[in-house]
Amino acid sequence: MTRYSIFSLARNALSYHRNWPQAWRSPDPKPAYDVIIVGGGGHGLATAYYLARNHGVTNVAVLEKGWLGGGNTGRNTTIVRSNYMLEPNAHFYEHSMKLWEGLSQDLNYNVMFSPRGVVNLAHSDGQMEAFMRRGNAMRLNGIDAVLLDREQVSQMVPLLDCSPSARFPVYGGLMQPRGGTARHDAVAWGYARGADSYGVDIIQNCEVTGIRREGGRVTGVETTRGEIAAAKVGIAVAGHTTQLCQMVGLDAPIESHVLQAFVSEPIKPILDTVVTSGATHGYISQSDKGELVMGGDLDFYNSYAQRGSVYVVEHVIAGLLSLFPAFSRLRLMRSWGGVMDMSLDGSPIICKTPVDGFYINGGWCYGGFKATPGSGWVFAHTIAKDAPHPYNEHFTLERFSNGTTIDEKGAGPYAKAH
Amino acid sequence: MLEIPCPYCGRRAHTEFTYMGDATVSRPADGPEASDRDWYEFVYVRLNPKGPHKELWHHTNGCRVVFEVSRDTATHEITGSAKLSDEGEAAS
Amino acid sequence: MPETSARRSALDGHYTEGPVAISQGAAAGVSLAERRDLALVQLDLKPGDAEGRKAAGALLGLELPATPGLSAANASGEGVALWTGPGRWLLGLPAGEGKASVTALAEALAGRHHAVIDLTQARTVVRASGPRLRDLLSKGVPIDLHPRVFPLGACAVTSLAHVTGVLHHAEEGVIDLFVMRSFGLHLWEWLHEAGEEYGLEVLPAITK
Amino acid sequence: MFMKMFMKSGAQSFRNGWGGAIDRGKPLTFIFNGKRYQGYEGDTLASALIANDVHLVGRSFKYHRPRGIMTAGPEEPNALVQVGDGAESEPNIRATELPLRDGLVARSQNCWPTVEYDVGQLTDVLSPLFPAGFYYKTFMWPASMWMTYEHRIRKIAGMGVGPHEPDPDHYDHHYGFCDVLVVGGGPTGLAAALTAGRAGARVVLAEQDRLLGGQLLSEADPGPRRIDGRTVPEWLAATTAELEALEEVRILRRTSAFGYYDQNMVTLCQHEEGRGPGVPRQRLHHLRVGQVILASGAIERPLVFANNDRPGHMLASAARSYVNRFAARPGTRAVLFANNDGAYKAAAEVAAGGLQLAAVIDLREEIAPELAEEMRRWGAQVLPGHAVTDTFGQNRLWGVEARALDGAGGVADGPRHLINCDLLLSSGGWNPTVHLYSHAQGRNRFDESIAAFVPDHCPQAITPAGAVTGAFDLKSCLEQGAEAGAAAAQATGFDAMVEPPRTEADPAPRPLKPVWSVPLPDGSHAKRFVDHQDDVTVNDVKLAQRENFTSVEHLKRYTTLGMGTDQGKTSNVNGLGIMGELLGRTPGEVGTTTFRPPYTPVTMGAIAGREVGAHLAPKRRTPMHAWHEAQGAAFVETGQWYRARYYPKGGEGLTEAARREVRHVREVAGLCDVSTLGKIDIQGTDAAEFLNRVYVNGFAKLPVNKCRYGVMLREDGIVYDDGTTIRLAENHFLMSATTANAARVLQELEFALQVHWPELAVSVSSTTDLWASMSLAGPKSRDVLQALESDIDVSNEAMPFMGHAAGTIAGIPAHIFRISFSGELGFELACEADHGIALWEAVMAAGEPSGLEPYGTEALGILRIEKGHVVIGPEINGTATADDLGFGRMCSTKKPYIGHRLKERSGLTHERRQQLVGLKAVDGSSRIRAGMQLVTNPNQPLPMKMEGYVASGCFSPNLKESVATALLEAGRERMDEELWALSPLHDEAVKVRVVSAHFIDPEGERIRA
Ligand SMILES: Cc1cc2nc3c(=O)[nH]c(=O)nc-3n(C[C@H](O)[C@H](O)[C@H](O)COP(=O)(O)OP(=O)(O)OC[C@H]3O[C@@H](n4cnc5c(N)ncnc54)[C@H](O)[C@@H]3O)c2cc1C
Ligand SMILES: NC(=O)c1ccc[n+]([C@@H]2O[C@H](COP(=O)([O-])OP(=O)(O)OC[C@H]3O[C@@H](n4cnc5c(N)ncnc54)[C@H](O)[C@@H]3O)[C@@H](O)[C@H]2O)c1
Ligand SMILES: Cc1cc2nc3c(=O)[nH]c(=O)nc-3n(C[C@H](O)[C@H](O)[C@H](O)COP(=O)(O)O)c2cc1C
Ligand SMILES: [Zn+2]
Repeated sequence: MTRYSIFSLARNALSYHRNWPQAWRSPDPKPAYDVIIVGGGGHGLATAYYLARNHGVTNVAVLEKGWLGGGNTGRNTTIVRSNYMLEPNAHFYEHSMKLWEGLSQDLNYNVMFSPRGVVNLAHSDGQMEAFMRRGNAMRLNGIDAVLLDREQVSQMVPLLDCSPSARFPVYGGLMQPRGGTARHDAVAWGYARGADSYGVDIIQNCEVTGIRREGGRVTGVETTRGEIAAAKVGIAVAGHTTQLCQMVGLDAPIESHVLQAFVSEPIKPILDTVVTSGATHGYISQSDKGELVMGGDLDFYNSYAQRGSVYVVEHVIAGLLSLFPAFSRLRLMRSWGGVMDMSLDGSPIICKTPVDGFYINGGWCYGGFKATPGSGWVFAHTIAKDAPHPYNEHFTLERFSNGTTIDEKGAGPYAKAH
Repeated sequence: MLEIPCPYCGRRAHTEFTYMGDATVSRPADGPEASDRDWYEFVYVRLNPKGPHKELWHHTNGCRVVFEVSRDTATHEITGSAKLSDEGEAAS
Repeated sequence: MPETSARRSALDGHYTEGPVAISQGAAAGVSLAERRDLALVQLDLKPGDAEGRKAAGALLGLELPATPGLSAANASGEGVALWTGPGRWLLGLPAGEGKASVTALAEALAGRHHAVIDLTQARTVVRASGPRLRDLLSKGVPIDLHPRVFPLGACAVTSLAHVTGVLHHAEEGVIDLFVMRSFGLHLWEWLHEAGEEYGLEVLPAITK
Repeated sequence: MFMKMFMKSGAQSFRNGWGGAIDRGKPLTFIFNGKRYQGYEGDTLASALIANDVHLVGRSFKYHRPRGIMTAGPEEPNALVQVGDGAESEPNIRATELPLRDGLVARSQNCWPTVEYDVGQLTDVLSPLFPAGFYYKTFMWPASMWMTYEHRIRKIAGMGVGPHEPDPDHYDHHYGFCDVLVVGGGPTGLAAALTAGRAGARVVLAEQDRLLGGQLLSEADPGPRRIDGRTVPEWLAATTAELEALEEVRILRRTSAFGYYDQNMVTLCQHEEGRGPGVPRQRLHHLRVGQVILASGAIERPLVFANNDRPGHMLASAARSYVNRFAARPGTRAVLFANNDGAYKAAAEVAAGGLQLAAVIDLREEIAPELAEEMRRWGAQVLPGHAVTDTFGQNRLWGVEARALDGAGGVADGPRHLINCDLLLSSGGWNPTVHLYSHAQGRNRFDESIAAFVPDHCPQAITPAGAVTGAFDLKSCLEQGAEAGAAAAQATGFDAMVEPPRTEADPAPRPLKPVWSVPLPDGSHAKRFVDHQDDVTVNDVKLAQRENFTSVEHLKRYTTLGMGTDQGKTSNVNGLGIMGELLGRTPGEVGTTTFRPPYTPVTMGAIAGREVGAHLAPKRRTPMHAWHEAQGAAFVETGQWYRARYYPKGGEGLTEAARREVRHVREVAGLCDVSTLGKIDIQGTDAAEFLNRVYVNGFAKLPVNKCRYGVMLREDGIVYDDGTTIRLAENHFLMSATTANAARVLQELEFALQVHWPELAVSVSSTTDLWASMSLAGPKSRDVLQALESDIDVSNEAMPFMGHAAGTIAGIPAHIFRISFSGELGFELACEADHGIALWEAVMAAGEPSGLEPYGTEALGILRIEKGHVVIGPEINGTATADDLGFGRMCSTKKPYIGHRLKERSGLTHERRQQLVGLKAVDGSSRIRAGMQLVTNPNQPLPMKMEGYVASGCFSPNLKESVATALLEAGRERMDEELWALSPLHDEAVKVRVVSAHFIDPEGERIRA
């Protein structure tokens, strides 16, 4: 692998950038691998990378039905945080956060992780109290959290309407200073390049259509590019988790819903932190290129269509403009959707399954981008060791039947509520 | 924005409705004849198909009826809707 | 009844008769008036109970519409029934007749499933008319109000200014708007603001 | 011979004295980059600048290269300006679309200090270091520095400047319906609208431009073209007049159809600025359409060649438009560079408009002799089989180099033609405007004959017609339009006749020659821009291919091709064409990226509509709202309701007022508005059975006129809601639900009745709005009631705790319920809403001798904590079971109810679950805040073991100490244990003792007094 640096950039400039190698190869699939990862999103690629890097398992293929990073990894609002209250989530996401902090260097790929702070706004005393509960739990779990009053929020986010007469007045906020954003595409590409450098085969335009089993054990996959054998198959297919599970006869407590996101036209820096508001159903940050990147509620119906209703866009933007009345004259440039794997308690599922050799990574709802490094890390561990890592031991399938669900919001067994 | 065909009120903007999920799950019997597994599946397991889906919608800003819609989750095409029981008046 | 028992409309204190935002001499695009001349009774039957429908209709002097989207009026025009759901009607009756009608209907329907509630004070009703009425309503009503689709006599339960509303095409070009009382003032303010560009006129509240 | 031309610029010195759809009688003054200019009504900012010979308009995104005006429409990648100042300022406005208005102030953006001398230009010099995606390869060391790099990068990136003050304007939404929507008011759209409109269909014709006519507006006037025997302007006027006269036809000008959604819904943004009071700046239409006719035309495609971004490089059709429609000459001496016949017409008309035509350079070896002849007649040198291989100029083009091509796609050894010009017209063919078709899930196919993507098939009711289908001659456009209009009218139930407007057929053009990028001569490393806005060059595409970013989607994201405000309208197809060549694939095989709404950028204000800011959500008011207001109450919103939070006296703040009110309730009596609690009327012979199924406790045996507290679970066994239900008659109950959940509880009840138990004869209905409810509480509350004129006996015997009676109070028909949330002797009074204030005032008056005072929700909150009552949120937190909250024994074992099965799961029944307890501060006074976490040892290392959390806390004015409710692991077994409540957020640690949560009157003596 050619190392990237300012020097390699300068050197290549002299040859008009004609000598850069491929960031990853596009090999034809081999007949058999030790491990097949289905899904070339951030999670699948990170899993392959850590299988090779942490566990020395390099005879690995990542099978992606389209172009890599084209799933939710390529369409999310890139918020990275670990501000969780419940212990299983807190420890897992904090592990992920720590990986983010060194990811560019580890991958030798600038993923532009930008810990610019994530501010969650409270619009009532009740929300302030809920934030105190969460923030205190974070702090006692060793995660950074700061409680802000209205004045502090207003100083940090000057364009925010903090007047008491607002329809949903800002009471204060909970901030995670280490939270921020990262460049979504770079995460996929950086992991792909890293995994490739260990010899992992990344195979695009290769849809898994079936999973072969013998005597209850996984033996390989059927794909649009032929059959490929493997002793272990791990899936990281986000919105398509149910389909892959059904290929081995497993039920999944997951529904696929569409979540939209949108960007404004690019403008000069105007917003330096990530701001989210539950009461007005929106979140917003500004990308390095200058667009305001925004998102909010689900569309609230099952969908695999990667696009949603304009009504939701209107609703989310109305909420955001109520917070930021100065953004009203800016213009929306593009909107799109992604297919969310909404687990029925809002927390992920990363586990081995009753089917030998079949491993699940899914149920990310709208928070899986920030999980990417941690998810790859523990999923690789689970696959390599055939046993969970301490950070994912609670993210089982059984928790739904035995009542140990991890319901951060207390929203209940409704996909659309999380 | 979807347009949901209420079997009573006709086609309406989906903002009038509340989505109530998969129409094919049914509540198990309350007695011992239903297993724990049945109950678990009723609450947690969804077929979540990519393609034709039967689902329930509640006409919240409307006639307040819960009815079944056949919608393709991959294309959002709606092929029909039906009342849950025949007792009601016809939409004629 | 003592003085203090005077009824208050949800619009009390916010009801200013006269033109609103109309330039001198121009005609109002939309006219608004609160209807205080109505008793409102909600009648529930078992959906599909044709006999019950007949019995109640006979009492009211009209045929309860079985078809969604329709209303029916009695001979005097003082009683109207709006279809608001399967087996459910909102009855508009002359003011003061609410409680008596509840009793009478309950008696007429004894022995069959029914629920009758006097909702007179649970709703705010605004009568709206004028050449720009459709334009104004189209800002907050997601259904088609073109006369080809929403003719005289049509009614619909739908959203109105982001709350649940019932619309009734009561007279040619006149639409009655029903919302929950707690949203009455919201609707009123919304109509004023959304209607500003068309020129509004608030008429005296309708009483009888 | 080869020298930089000197041009004199004066007031509209490049404006022709004839022709054009501008009103010379209405001069308009505007300021651009601080200089004052004049234009005319009918101009765009771009045409006015051109008339004033201003060509340097902006700077590019990455390299800050000087850029001019390239197009005459919404596809413009370059001429983006900052318009207005202060709160009204708007960035990134396309000068080519902006109607000129008097006093308009605009300036170039993304440049400093001026557009002529921009220091950012340095990036162009250093550009070898900044190929596509360079930022992924560097700025990584040291790790801590990224935030510093990022800060710089963010400043350099971005384009215009967003306003920093609230938008002073307002916007509106509109729901519309029609039989036929025609998108595009060009000849095709006009023919379609006319045909459908004449048939009687409800037609909406949407055109983003101010004028109807589309490409016809760029026809030479006077010109030879006749439609239905009329000149083009005459035909347009007559057609517009006829459409306007049709009652069911609505014309929306300056309205862009920007999104196509499911079930044939199209969203449109209409610009309405400056039309009187109350008129919104822009209006967003949601149009539900029977049949859509897509007559959106086509957008010309520039050619990609060396230094093709200098101000003065313009689409041939744009130059034609400036000359014909705006009577503005975009230069003095033009060169045409093209690969198709259509551009010759543009060149000829530009020449007819008063420009010299220096040369025609055609990529094709063969040109139709008559076209070549015509060009020569205009004085042009004609160079078939040639290409522009370089251009010259800094802030304005002053010349081009043309060379012959060899047969193998390279530059031939041959003479260099250096041609002096200040305008370079380029045309690489036309791309049909298929955006909306794609939003509608239509599929496009690559049509080799025009080398562009055209609509193929679509699941929605949309019919493309005219240039969008690749039909580029007027006759076919008019015919297709009329046919589509008739078919759409027929499909929506109208009889329609196909009578297309008649015009002469154009001679069939010779095939165009697609050349996605013009080769560079050996040794040249000049930039060839594909995406002018985001500065994506041919070399960037090549780099992407080399590094294996070969999918179009990777190409787009790696190079940012097509990701600017123009979304690649002039660049995407060129880019994928180049990638196709590198991969040996046809453009059809490479495919396009996904088209997404909006088609052109839409103001976020318009998307939000009128319901923003204070109007974001409807406000719900109780019947007594006006009374609270008059008393100066402070309000708080809960689930849309505005509730009186406290009634300050003197200069009291929240805490003092609430404590006073609490004490007053416990010591005297208080009156609180509780009308916001949900009321659900439940009737039917199975009503009791129904309640039995939805509450954990039994209701079947509840006597008439008695109330009972009930708890509801979700199906997963977790507590969902609680409230008191009264049996009014054998088959008639009135349920109350929490303010927050009321709407959903009703919905769940309806769901259960319709889906699970349709056999039950029960009707449910919300009657929340019917009732004005007030809670009278305190030791003197009975005295207050007894002072009222009433026929209801409120003695303990006649109305024990949980009793009910109806009668009149002060002449008002009313109910009294003996229930209490505060734990005091209490009564809830309810009457119908219109009498609410009257009843409230009567009670207040009757209470005066006893000292009755109103209290708000803040006091209510403290009272309930003192009593240990649980509420939604802090205690009913979505994860607690009935047993956790102390309702275990309430749960019936004799009947099933919602949630009864799954609540038995092992995870919900083990003994270490968090259970409801009370806490008191060991020192009596330290504040126990809601949200504190409970630990046994505050000095243990992180992460700490958390035993539970404080749900609600307050200083009890009655007990004069800090009390709290908490959910604590195995809490009920831990009475009297001492723990620490920690709030690291506040840097607080409080030693607490576990106690029962019923702090006040645990035996319920007061409540039953
Ligand atoms: C609009 C939006 C906003 C979001 N915002 C945030 C945010 O701010 N912060 C955050 O942390 N998270 C956010 N998320 C969630 C986050 O994007 C995802 O959870 C995360 O990216 C999932 O990564 P993944 O690798 O699991 O899935 P994906 O990136 O979706 O990858 C799964 C891949 O599997 C492939 N695949 C599916 N089926 C098959 C098959 N049969 N064979 C082969 N391949 C298959 C898919 O093509 C896809 O490429 C957001 C999501 C969306 C849609
Ligand atoms: N010489 C050539 O090669 C060539 C090529 C293409 C077109 N043409 C000519 O152009 C004309 C084509 O006629 P036509 O009517 O099909 O196209 P048109 O380009 O004349 O009209 C299309 C109209 O649609 C509008 N529009 C596009 N998208 C819109 C949207 N989303 N919302 C609102 N408005 C939108 C445009 O502003 C334009 O006015 C014919 O006269 C044809 O000869 C010539
Ligand atoms: C964080 C983020 C920033 C984006 N910024 C832009 C942008 O500046 N310009 C643009 O055209 N699209 C932008 N997009 C959207 C993509 O173009 C694209 O819509 C998205 O990746 C989904 O893919 P699809 O539309 O091809 O389905 C952005 C997407 C994300 C996730
Ligand atoms: Zn309905």
